[in-house]
Amino acid sequence: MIEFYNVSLSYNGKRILNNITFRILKGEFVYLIGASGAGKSSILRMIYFDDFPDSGTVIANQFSSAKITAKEIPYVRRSLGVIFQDFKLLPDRNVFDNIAFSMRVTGVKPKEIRKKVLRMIAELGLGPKRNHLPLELSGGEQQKVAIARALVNNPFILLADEPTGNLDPVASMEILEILQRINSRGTAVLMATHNYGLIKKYPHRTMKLENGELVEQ
Amino acid sequence: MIEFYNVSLSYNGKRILNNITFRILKGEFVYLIGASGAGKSSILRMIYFDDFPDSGTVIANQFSSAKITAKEIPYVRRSLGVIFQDFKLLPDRNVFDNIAFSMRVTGVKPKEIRKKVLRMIAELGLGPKRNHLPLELSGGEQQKVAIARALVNNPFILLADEPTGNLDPVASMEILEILQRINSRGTAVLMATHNYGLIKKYPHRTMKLENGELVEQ
Amino acid sequence: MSLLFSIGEGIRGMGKARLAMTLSVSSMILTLLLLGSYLIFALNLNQWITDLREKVEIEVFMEPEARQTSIAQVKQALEKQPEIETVQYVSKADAAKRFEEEFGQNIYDILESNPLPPSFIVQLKEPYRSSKKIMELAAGWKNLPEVDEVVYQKMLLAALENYIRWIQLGAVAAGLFITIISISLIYNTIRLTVYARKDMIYIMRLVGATERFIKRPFLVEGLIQGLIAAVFASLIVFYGVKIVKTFIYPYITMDNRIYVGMLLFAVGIGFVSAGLSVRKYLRIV
Amino acid sequence: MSLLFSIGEGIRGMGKARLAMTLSVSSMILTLLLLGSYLIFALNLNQWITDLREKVEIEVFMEPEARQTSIAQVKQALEKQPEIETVQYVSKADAAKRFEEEFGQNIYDILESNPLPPSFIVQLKEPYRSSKKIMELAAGWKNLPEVDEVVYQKMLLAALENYIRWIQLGAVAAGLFITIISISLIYNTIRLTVYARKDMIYIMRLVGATERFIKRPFLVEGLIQGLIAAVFASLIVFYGVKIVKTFIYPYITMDNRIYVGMLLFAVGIGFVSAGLSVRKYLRIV
Ligand SMILES: Nc1ncnc2c1ncn2[C@@H]1O[C@H](COP(=O)(O)OP(=O)(O)OP(=O)(O)O)[C@@H](O)[C@H]1O
Ligand SMILES: Nc1ncnc2c1ncn2[C@@H]1O[C@H](COP(=O)(O)OP(=O)(O)OP(=O)(O)O)[C@@H](O)[C@H]1O
Ligand SMILES: [Mg+2]
Ligand SMILES: [Mg+2]
Repeated sequence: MIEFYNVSLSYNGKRILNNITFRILKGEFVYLIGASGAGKSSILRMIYFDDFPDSGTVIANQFSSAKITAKEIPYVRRSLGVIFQDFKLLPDRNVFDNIAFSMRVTGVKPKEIRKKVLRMIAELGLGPKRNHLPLELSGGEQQKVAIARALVNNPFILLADEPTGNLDPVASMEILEILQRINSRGTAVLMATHNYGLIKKYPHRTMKLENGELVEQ
Repeated sequence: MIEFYNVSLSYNGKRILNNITFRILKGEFVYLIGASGAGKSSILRMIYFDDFPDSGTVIANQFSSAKITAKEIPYVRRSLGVIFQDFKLLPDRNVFDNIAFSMRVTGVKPKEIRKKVLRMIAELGLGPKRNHLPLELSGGEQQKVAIARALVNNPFILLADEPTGNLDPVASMEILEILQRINSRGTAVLMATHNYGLIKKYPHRTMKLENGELVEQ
Repeated sequence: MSLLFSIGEGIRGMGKARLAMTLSVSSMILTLLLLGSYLIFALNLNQWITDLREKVEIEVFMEPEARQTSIAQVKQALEKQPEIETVQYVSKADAAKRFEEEFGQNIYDILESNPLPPSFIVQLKEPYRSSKKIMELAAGWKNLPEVDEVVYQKMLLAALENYIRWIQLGAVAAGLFITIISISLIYNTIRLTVYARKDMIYIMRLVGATERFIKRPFLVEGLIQGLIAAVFASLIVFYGVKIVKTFIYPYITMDNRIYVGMLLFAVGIGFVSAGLSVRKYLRIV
Repeated sequence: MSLLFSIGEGIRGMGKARLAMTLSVSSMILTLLLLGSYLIFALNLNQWITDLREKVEIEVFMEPEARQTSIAQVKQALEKQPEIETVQYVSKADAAKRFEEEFGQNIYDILESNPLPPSFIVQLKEPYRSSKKIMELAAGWKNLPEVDEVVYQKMLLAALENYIRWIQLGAVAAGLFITIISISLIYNTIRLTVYARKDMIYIMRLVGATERFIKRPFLVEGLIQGLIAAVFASLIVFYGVKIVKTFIYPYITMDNRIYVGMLLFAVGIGFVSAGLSVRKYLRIV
């Protein structure tokens, strides 16, 4: 599913990731931890090809960072579900349309979209907020919309970047339950998080970034 | 310092806060907890007069929501330090300038600004990121900048909205230590958070929002 | 269906960015008004020039004592000529009248007989009103019986032709200039409205939208902006022309193709500008 | 010091929003070019009209056999008149030449003596070249000794005055129109550049910036944009005029006040537009 071979990454000449190699298999659930600025989001960014390694290769869903073309990138991204750390909601669309957008992109029939989006909204308890714009949502509600958008397409792989940072413990556990469930249906999950409590409660393989190196725990 | 008298707030006819009354004294440290969408951020917003109650009165730093004029608002805001849940950094300014901005606004001398901002940057470990734009920072780093900006003016009151949502446990504890320290120097702190672990570790008066009502715990 | 969706998205996008759209469409209207006014000006200038050239006349002077048969013969010859629009005969008596107008003296006060020759005033059809053609014709007419001289306002005509050439050159230059300015202004404006939404374009890309999917609503938007602007500009021009015609200058000429031109121009530039503007934000790292 | 800071902030703001600034300044340049071209056109039109009116002449015809003393007397009288620019004497011989040019006949071929009168061709100074003034003067000159008639191109003059009035009216209308369009276009453009930064303005307000503090850098920015645009537009106009003068139309008139005008216009509109545009985002809930 996802493979990193000797991946290094620098910004402005400062090396963030140093020769990182790992592999996430179909259906795996993996935590990615590490201090602020360790490079967790950077690893995720390379998986959805918004960033490219300085050296080494990233392979996501059969596509290699060395060979992928600009035309192919949108199609890889559709097969991934990404929960962005800063949500990245479209500010001019309401909750329904934000979630629906990632399905519309793939050309799903409107009826099908409606059905699935409404189910997702219900599952995350966003029902009363259906027509709110992102600005009219609380932080946690925005985060839930971001989660819903990532999940609605039934992705092969879910990349979750700090998905519970704005959620209360109860909501966080609910989200983890959802992630567990979709994982059990075969979706691989890579989740960057600072919430060690959750890791303890839902233990899975955990990778830790430290000084640009990856340590399995 | 801060007083809420029978404050009610609705959005689109839906009541979020229902007759809330409380008071935060000089030098107090208060946690504000509650589920996602309970109204924590809304309470803070009314304190910095970005929102006004439908009924009841909010008093912050002697200014009352009933009487404050548009001209006075900037001056109240300067006496508060606000850590926004979504950071609200200026996207076109680097770390230094973002932190300095809230001092420049008050007309402090450039030399003084430089000294204090650099001290703040060092204290939060943002030294190497001094010249980064917000987009070139990790989530946690952005959060630290938001914290630094709120603290640099030595505010009378600090309003912290989920200030550790993007920080690892170690960094979170460091931030709490900083908040404790400035609190002990007389700054009142009102912190909205979901991190019950922190509350346990640094216990203080805790207010919980539930169904629009405030419950002291 | 996907196209319908793009149209829907385009319209929704305009609704969401209402202020930007209002500014952009109103700038387009202003630009179109500029262009439309220029076109009307050019049209009327052309009309004026045509009217002016109508005043170019050739005088064919007969011998002072030419016989009536010769005069009739010359008249017939002139009228047969396909280049000629009108022929007007000026008798000796008419000439005497002209003399009095010109020199303030009745010729019969000075002389007992009228020495002035009869003549024909000839006006050519539009395409033949050039110095070159006139010179050619004049040479032929000189050989007609008892024709003494063929006179025309050589200087005036030359001056006119000279001026007209300058004026037309100036008008074409102004037209080009205004067109280029219009295109650039509309492009800049639309580009700014797209620029204000560059973050949204980035988010769409991150969620897996293809270039085409992102681009299309913007193209639709550019097209609709052009359409709206053209309609408003046409209405303003229409009533503007009406007002000018009624209260100021009743001879104003208008051509409906100007409306069509504005529409095609606006829609075309709107579409192309939107396309070019979005492209800049679609380039994947 | 705070002002210096604002200037610094204005410049930095422009640096950060480089694309928006480039688009905005280039739209301003285009608009200024439009305005500048119009001003140059108006200036030259005015020059042409002045030149044309210079061609208005009055002919004072003497009696055909007027005495030399009368002629000298009339000449003196005319030359004394303060309204007169030049007086040119046309003798009987000159008149004969004109006759031949006009009617294609040598007058001595027809008659043994020359019946044509001597005359004066009078040109008035610029401010007196109106039908009204001419009529007034003509009435007086008629009473001079042995003056037969005072003739001038009544029709031409009337036509000219009529046309000139229309042309001037048209030019003023066009000027107003272009000015309004220019102002609106620049306002719209600057408003769009501010619109793109409305979130930043909101953040600044949240952090405790006063209206003035937020507004000032935008004002500085508007001012600088106007300045840069005016400089570029002036350079283009300067070289444009030079090229036209060299290669196309050597008589082109230019006035340095046009540069000053463009500068003041651009800086003024830039400043005011920026101020108005920011204000919309400063309104506190
Ligand atoms: N565009 C950029 N230019 C320069 N430096 C960058 C850029 N993007 C990220 N960085 C730096 O790379 C490092 C890794 O960032 P990343 O976002 O991957 O961290 P992270 O592990 O996700 O941290 P957090 O837990 O705070 O989100 C950070 O120090 C950040 O400052
Ligand atoms: N502008 C608005 N228009 C409509 N509803 C709004 C608006 N702003 C906030 N709300 C609603 O008000 C409620 C309270 O929001 P608030 O941001 O105060 O919650 P919160 O307690 O901070 O939640 P979180 O922990 O998720 O940040 C939410 O349900 C939100 O959807
Ligand atoms: Mg991160
Ligand atoms: Mg909140």
